[in-house]
Amino acid sequence: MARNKFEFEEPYLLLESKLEDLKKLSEQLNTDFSEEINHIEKRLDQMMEERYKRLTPWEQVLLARDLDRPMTRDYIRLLCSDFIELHGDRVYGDDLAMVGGIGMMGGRAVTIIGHQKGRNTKENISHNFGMPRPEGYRKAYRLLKQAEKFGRPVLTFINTPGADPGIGAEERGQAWAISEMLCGLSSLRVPIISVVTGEGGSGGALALAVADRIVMLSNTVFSVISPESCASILMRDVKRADEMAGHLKMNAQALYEMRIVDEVIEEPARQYLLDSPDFVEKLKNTINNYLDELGSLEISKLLEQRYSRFRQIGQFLE
Amino acid sequence: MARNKFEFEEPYLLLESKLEDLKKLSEQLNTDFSEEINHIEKRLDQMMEERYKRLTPWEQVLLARDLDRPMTRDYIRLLCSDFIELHGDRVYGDDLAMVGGIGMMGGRAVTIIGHQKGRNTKENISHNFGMPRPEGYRKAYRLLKQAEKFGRPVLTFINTPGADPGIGAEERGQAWAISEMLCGLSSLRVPIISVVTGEGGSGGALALAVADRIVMLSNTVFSVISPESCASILMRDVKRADEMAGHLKMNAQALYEMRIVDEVIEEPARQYLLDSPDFVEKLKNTINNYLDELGSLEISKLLEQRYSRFRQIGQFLE
Amino acid sequence: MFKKSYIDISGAKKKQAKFENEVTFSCPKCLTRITATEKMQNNDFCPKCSYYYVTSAWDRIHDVCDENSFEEWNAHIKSLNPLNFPNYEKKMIKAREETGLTEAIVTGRGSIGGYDVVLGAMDSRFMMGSMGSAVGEKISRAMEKAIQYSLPCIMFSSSGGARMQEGMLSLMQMAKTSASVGRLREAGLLYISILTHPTTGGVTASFASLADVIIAESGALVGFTGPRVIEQTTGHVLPPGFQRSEYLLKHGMVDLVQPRAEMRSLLIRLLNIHQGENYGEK
Amino acid sequence: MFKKSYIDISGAKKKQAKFENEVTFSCPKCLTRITATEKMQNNDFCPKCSYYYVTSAWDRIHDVCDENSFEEWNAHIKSLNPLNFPNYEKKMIKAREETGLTEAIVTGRGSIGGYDVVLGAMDSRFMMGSMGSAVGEKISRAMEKAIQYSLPCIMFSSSGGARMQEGMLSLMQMAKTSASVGRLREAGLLYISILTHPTTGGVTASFASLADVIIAESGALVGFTGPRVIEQTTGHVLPPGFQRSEYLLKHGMVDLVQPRAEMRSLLIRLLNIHQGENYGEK
Ligand SMILES: [Zn+2]
Ligand SMILES: [Zn+2]
Repeated sequence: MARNKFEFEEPYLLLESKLEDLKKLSEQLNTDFSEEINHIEKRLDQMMEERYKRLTPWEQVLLARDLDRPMTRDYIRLLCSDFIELHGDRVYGDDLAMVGGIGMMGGRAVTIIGHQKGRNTKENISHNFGMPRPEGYRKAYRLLKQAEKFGRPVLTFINTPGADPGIGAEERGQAWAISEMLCGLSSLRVPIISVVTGEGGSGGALALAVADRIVMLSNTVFSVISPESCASILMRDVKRADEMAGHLKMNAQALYEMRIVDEVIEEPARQYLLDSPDFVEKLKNTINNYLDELGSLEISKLLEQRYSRFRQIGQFLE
Repeated sequence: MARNKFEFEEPYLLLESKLEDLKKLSEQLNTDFSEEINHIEKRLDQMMEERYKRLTPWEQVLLARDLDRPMTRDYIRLLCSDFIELHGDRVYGDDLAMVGGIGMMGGRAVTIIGHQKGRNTKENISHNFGMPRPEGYRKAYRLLKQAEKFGRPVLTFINTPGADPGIGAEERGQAWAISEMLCGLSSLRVPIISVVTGEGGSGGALALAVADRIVMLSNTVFSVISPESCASILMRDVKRADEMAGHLKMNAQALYEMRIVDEVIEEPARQYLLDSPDFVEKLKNTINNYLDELGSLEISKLLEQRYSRFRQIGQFLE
Repeated sequence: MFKKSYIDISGAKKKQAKFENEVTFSCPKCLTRITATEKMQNNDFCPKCSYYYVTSAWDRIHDVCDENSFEEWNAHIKSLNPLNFPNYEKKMIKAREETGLTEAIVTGRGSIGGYDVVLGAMDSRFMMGSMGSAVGEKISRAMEKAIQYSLPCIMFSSSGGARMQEGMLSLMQMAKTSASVGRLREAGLLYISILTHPTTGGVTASFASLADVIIAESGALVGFTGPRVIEQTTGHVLPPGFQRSEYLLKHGMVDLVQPRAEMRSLLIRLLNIHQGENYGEK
Repeated sequence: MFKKSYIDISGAKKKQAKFENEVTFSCPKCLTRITATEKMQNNDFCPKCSYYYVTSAWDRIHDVCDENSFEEWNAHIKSLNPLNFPNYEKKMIKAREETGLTEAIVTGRGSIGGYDVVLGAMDSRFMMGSMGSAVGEKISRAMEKAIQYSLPCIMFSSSGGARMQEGMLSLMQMAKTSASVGRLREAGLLYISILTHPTTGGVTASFASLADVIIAESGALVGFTGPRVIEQTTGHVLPPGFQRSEYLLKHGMVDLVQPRAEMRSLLIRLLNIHQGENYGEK
């Protein structure tokens, strides 16, 4: 599955289509330009790969939001030999923007929680575009406490524009549900690993990111505010979002340099991620290595390290 | 405040009104029957007191349901020098059929939770006739966990027809909210004393009665089902409720004999309870003595005793 | 966490094979005939008129347990008539004769896909599966045994609620069984509750809704107040599907809705995931 | 649990006396004149047009603390511009000049009715009370001090959310302060949060909603998403009173709604009830 829809790809795609024309014409004329065409095609691939290495922060925002990226359920299918999705907050509802459950991952029982977007409009409506409501966080909290009870490590997959900004979500205490997640994760007595798999939108994403290790895929972002909102508040001009995407230092590499995240996993260019054996292996190894490492720690040590991890974030003058 | 509305009181009240007529007539005739009238009045009072001692189970149901009885907030005012009502379940709402908060009771900090009915139709609608919805139990649960955190003993006051039987209550997990109360109270690490102050209606009442000591006032009831529902299910005749009230052994004395409750506090007849100094003193002493006694136990011992208290209830053939 | 003898992930298949001798049933309400397989696949509801063929406690136990693995406990415990409630004894004798059971629940120990478990199954044919002293006692004893042997506990519910003929003794079984779940929780053991048609009142509001994993059988009616009482009290017409499993799932009250035919394989998978501790307290 | 010097239940009266010299204010929006007493009694809203006279951090501290009892901590902590975000320094300098504060929160130790407490008060005049690295650091330090001295902790919130100019460093202050509340909880200390007008975003969704007792000041707007964003995103007209204190109370999110004038006396009563342990673990 190639992604063929980003503006920066257009000149390359245009060239690609011209080459197609050329192929067809050469067939009609019964001549053979295949050697030349192959050569150009190779060069084109190379150029696009290179272009993917020079993505602007804004282009990375667009890639992070791509609905063709693998979502939480795709990662679950990839990682788990068996998985049982569990539902409900026991209080109000079952939020499909947040999925979670328990499964076996290479002989290891794990609890997995993550945001879930849809791939088309109908799916997106039922998943509320990956924007959890309070019941989503409360379901997640319930599953976390169970992971703790049974000593299961927790994986979270983050990909959300943010928490749902609706009236009902406010009525039912969106802020309260998120803060309990932040506090609950900070003292949860099992290892927690978070992977940002797309868009890490503000508090709604952070609620799954209070972890012992945070991993980002190379074309994902994590931000205090969407660049559009930032531009509209500070510049009163939503069109300057691309500019803000740079200022906010929200892409994976910038956050790795700021030591907010522990690792960036390189994404293959122009390929459905889970079709790339290299990517899949790297992801699996990263998760398993971290789980091995964290699992060997005493719980008190683990909690101490998790506390100081977040405690030390911030730059100020004393 | 005298209670003047029960059917069994009618012959006495009729006699009382005749005496009033007699007094007026004697005044008009300028004669003095006061000695005779006083004598009859005394005898009448005596007879009514005696009648109150021979109440049928059904009459006790009616007395237990009387809206002129003191409610939870009245007991709080009586017992606490300072009290702060706390609100909300942090999830969905604030249920006025269940009130709760923290206060000072003779130098002792306590958490108090109880059902609250209204005294008139308007009040009763806002208090939902004392029938809690799930948010009421969830507020109570939250306050209980705080009592545990701060080592405050818990008092509960029970007076409810039962949990709310509405669609919304089902939607939001009435059964789930009640069962968490039952389980939560059974392992709460502070002393718990329950006082049945009126109607103890089924699961909705039991949710506040998993306690170390259960006290009932003499004209209160506690039952697995209302006598009306019982009659309508078993006899297909709601009018046989009075008969069922006897069969169900739901009044205070019967439950004391069955060792379901620890103590029955005698109510003065025909008097607003809190106007009776004897009653007030007895209630205060009972609560304080139990708190002293339970407070001196180690927590593990307290929990062990609470568990066996409920564990041993039941009669069966082995 | 608990003993694992062998794993049989293909557990469900065993049960399907069992139904190849195709007994057929005739619906007592609409006379539609169905095979045993069809009946099970439709979770014991008549596909035409939704009549419910009651599933007995032993059916449920045989559905999920490995063959000949179940050992019953406390079969001898019987209710008394402590309040001298009129007609109670008569009803109990009738229920015993009709069901061959001594009480509305069967409890014991068995294995499911090789995993040892403590298991209880209620039987709604016995006085509507109501919970009196005997039922409560058997549940609490089963949970205490689970703690003693460090085994997971599985309860199939099916009940009209507390048994009114035992008055407050019945109501208090809610507190008793809930306190026993509290002990299961403290012991860190897995507890799975399976809500089957119908489960209401005191059972839903006590041990049945306190589990780690709550499964509702497809189509089951589960709630606190029964639908007829709600209609009578509130005067409202109940929405379609009200209090049915799928409705409970939507409202966040159960983890999963599962057809009866696949219950065994789901339990095996759950037991498999919970079989070991990866990161217990150190 | 914590040191009690003396009890002054009549605490609120002290403050009322203070306003007898009757300064008057003129509403910048509708020009209505009110006295200082009236202004406080109306929780700093203009009684005519609902304009909000901002209450400074120091006003709040003086409102509730015993005279001369407050000792500021970490007054020197200042934000940097770690992302080199355009115009951030300029805005901070302006905020410092206008408010005389170094940051959007003042923290320290004081006494309230004789009860020693750790206290923090945000100031919405300083860059809308937004939480960046410095604000988060001061909150976490204050909570850690509360643990060190076994004191109750009280936080007045007033904030537009995380400070976007510090990017993810700001967002992470939500996690940092929430983790510090986790430590307060473990230590078993009393934590009271007072939500004042306006509190939204990252502050509501972290330390401010995690308290044992949550008080909303009368009339305050408190929520996660701000009302304008909700209207723009959903296209719905917001119901009257939406996200105001009384609405929060009705929806179960706060324990109490309290007018500013009575905050001190309420805090004294709360501290009094929490002063001792009756039945601690034995
Ligand atoms: Zn049929
Ligand atoms: Zn004005």
